[in-house]
Amino acid sequence: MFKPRVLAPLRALERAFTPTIRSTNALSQSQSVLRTLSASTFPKTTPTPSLSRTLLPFSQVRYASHASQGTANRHSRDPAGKRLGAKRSGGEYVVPGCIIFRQRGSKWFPGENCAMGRDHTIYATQAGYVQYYLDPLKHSERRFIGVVFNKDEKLPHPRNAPSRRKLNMVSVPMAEKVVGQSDLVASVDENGVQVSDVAAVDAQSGPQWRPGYMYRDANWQIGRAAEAAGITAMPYDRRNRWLAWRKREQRAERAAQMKSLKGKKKTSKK
Amino acid sequence: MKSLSPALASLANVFRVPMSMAPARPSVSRVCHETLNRQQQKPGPVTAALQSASFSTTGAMAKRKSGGSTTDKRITMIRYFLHHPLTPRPLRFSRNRYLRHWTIHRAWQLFQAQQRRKQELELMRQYQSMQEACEELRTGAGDGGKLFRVSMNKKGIFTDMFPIEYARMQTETPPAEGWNYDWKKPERK
Amino acid sequence: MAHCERASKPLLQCLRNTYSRGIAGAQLQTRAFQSTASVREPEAETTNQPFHKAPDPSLVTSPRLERRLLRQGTAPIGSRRRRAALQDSANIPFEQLPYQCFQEARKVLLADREEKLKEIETMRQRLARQESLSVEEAGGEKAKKSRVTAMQLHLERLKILADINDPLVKRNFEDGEGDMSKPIYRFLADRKWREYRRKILVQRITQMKVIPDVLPHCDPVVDTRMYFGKRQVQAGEFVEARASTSAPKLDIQIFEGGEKLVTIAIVDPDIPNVEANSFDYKTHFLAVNVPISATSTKVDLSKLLEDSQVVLPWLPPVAQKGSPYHRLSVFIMEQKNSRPLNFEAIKAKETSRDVTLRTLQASYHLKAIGAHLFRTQWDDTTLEVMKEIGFNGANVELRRARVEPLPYKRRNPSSFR
Amino acid sequence: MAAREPSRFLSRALPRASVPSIRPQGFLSRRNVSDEAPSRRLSDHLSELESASSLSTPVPDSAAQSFDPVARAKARKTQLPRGRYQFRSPKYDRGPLHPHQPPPASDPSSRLFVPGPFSAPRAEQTYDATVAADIMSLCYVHTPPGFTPPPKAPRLREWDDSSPYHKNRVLRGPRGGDVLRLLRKPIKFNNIPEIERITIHSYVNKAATENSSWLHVAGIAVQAISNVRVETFKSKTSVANWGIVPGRDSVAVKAELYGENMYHFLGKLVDVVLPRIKDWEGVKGTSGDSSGNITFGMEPENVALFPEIEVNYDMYPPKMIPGCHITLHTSARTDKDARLLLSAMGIPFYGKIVN
Repeated sequence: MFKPRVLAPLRALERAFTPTIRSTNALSQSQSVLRTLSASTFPKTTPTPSLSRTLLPFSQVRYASHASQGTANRHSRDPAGKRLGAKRSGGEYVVPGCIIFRQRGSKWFPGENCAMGRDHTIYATQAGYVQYYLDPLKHSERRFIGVVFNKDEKLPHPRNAPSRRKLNMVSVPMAEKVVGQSDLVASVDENGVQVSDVAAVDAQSGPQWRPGYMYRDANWQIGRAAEAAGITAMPYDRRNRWLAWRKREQRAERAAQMKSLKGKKKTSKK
Repeated sequence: MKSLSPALASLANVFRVPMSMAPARPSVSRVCHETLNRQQQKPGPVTAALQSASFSTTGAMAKRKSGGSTTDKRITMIRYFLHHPLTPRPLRFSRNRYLRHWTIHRAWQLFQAQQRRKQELELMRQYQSMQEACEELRTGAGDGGKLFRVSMNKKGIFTDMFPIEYARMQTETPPAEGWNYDWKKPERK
Repeated sequence: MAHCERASKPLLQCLRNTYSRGIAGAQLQTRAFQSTASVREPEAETTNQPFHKAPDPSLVTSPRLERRLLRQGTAPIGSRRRRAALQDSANIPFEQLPYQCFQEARKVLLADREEKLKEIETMRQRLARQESLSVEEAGGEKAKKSRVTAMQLHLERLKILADINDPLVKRNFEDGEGDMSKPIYRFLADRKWREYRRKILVQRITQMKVIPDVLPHCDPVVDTRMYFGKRQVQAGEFVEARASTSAPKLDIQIFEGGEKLVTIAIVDPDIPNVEANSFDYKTHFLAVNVPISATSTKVDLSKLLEDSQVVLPWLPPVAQKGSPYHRLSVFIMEQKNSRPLNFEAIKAKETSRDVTLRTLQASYHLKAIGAHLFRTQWDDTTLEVMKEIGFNGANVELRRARVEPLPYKRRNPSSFR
Repeated sequence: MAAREPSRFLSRALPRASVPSIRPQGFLSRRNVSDEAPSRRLSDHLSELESASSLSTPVPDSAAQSFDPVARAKARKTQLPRGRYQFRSPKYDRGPLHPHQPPPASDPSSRLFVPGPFSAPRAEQTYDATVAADIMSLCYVHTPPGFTPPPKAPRLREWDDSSPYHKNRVLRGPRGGDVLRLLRKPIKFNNIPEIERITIHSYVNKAATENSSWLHVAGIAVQAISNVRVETFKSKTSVANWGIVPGRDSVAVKAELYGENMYHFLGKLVDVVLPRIKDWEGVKGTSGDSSGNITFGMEPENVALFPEIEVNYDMYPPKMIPGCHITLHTSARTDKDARLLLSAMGIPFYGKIVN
């Protein structure tokens, strides 16, 4: 009856430590693993009280009769592994966007042609071959992951060497721009050239699908809407102190109203 | 009622002065007082607001018992002086005044450097004169440096600490009662 | 406009006028005031004409007269408050102001300056004696050379120490009237440059990777300013293609005496090479034997001599549509011992514009002492400029190449745990 | 006139803060170096100086009798137009590349500007005039010229290579414990011990248990005696019976004194406060951290003896004046020298002397 209790933490330990150990279901196998695990790992790490109690030699097993406060079910929780670690080894070919290393915190740092995501994942920004290296010039302790363009290239590059870059672009003949008729018309008559302007034909007026997911007129058309409707605003006169005083008073009143409104809303809520 | 400027407002809460009561225009407060005297019996909203501020019908002890703040006035003063909000604005000199300040500053730095240099040289001179004297004693005294060796051992002389009687700060003027020649060091008990 | 009715009011009321925002804001110069020390112009000039006919720019206070001065082109000097205070000032020279602490300080500085002058004299004599020594007396050529150098350095430092504590020197320098032939003003200019503008230049060069790409090292020692037409270009600014069709004008300020011969090169390390999928170098401008000194700093690249200075004439930089921006770095490189280079040989040899600046630097022993940077990208004026200079890639656009994904690898369930 | 190409790097004698000292690289000789007489006449050099220098002519006394700015200001009928430009130095340091940089601390418009020294402290004059020379002569040890002290054994001992693993191993600790004491240089004219700074530290335990008034009174008291704004510290460890938890409330105030403040404080301490402490033996002989810093404690009633506190003693709530630890940091390398210096300045020591 007590075997599953004893084995549960054991299985957690196996899964937490060395994912490559093939956990067979046979009891003897897990017992031998238990002994090796407890020999190899525990003396180093300070065993938390709950683990050591359940892994005492079998003769003195004690049930968790008195569940000490807070640690009752701590050892029974076992979250899924996050599959961290290296996803591409050194010398492998990667393309931009390939994740090279998943990590918690920045154990490795992005080097040449690599970048770091928001969860410190290191991914490639150029196509090439992965290199794990140290760069004492950039930082004395940090370990870097970089991408080089050809296999035999060694990182880190020598000091102040020109940076190697790829263009990654193709040249495409330029698409003819729809050339609208220019709104300047030149007509030649007896007394020299007469130049006059004509309303531009191709200005796509009217509402269009515009950036910002809006179907609306062009900004310059909206701007001229007031002019079309004939609305005029009083020109700003800096010296008109009386108007400025009236505006100040109105602004103060509005602010007071807003404040009292906020007050009333709060009292009504309580 | 216009409220106080932010800086003075922070002072107000240190002195528990009611925020809005500071009468911006003296005429308003006079009016309130007259209305107050006339209608003593039914305090309207305006006088109620004034009542708690300008004068109080509850006695001082009653106010203290009714849970008013009892912190020591001195502590309030200390807190006011410690956290005074109105820090002085940095100085702003005119061009000529700034150049005069700059000249004085440069001269002062130069003068201090010269003084330090002079003291250093003086100490060096003293040290070198001691060195020559000792060397002369060691080699030139004709007794093979015996007197030199005797003079160098510092047993018994206050090598560890100066006697406390030595340590007297310089003063502007000589002491009133002059040098006391028959002073004896008091015996330690 | 309300302003002129007020002007018609009696003069007394006019004196109490408030500021008009336009005038006072125009000459908002920080601390660039006219010193009171300048003795007033001779009285004769203003007596024959009443004041409001020919207002003195350093004393005028009424806004109307100020506007008249502005229309005539001379701006009123300093703030209105200062001009009002100066109107009835006794104008005592600055060093004679009778402030006791200030005069005591001047005495200390006066004595120190005398001492420095004496030291200059003794150092000059020792320098003369050292140079008159023959080589073997001075203990070998190298020893003599190094001792002479050290003495000259010390002599220069003494000259600066003699003037560093002088408030008038500081005022002249801050008003921009420092004469760069004098070591003290060169020193103050160098210190001011290093406090801010040089840091910005070094940051732009290193962050935009001009330093490792074009040249391995560059420790800027001269202050370079670049102008396209009237506009000054900051380090790393984008320049319109139209503006950069004509060669820029440089203002190179050295902070040491004497004259130098420099080579000026403008290099673009970002020419897209689609076949090789990489970037090429192109030298947009190369000129040698350009003389610059502390006093003559202006160098107009378009006006350099074709037959003895310009090796590669100015090629307007253009960026193809869609290509990343082009970094055009300007390098001022000092020629070894300021000896002129053999122009004909260089002209014959350096014909191709694709030679990298590192090879030029190595072959002609150049040392980079100044740098500047501007950037070009595709804008609406680039097309016409391309047509004007006959740029062959004019109607070609660059698009990002498609990235082929990695070959598909079947998932191998057996390998899962 | 192609002036002689001289200077390359000029920074040694100038104030180091303003000009970074740059190593003199190669010397750049001028194009026409050979033909011109290198040692030009004095006038050439002097011409390079500022001709209209204000420091060249002493002030004629007659010049400024008419100078009376106060009368002129009173005589003005109308007020001067208001000055519009108000420079304010930036409050925060936004890094070296920000265009708006704070002015140096010596500039009066800077926020860190402290007006110049207004007094020459007695303690400083005493030290410069007599104490320094006396200590030098007291500690003088004659070494004949050309005398080199016997080479001492290296302080970190080597491994004895008894096992192959000793190669490249980190050196062993010094003999007797692994604390490396400071090396003591013989006291010469340039190595005379002097007082560098004084620290006044006061731990206020009631600030944690009761309200913050204890801390405020302690802060203003230490600020009064030291003339320096105090710095408060929060508790770092958790001690149950003192009721403190790391980082919850600030329980200590500290004031660091340098220069003029330090000497004034020392003068007050030695002349006014210490003599008036009732039956005070002096500073314990065992005090000192064997690096030249001597510390001693002051009871609250002794702190009240300071003139600044005594003068308005009733302004401080009773029993709230703090006790404090006063640490005298000296440039001496051992306790012995530090005590020698402090006894010369007037601080008595008693009891067993421990170095």
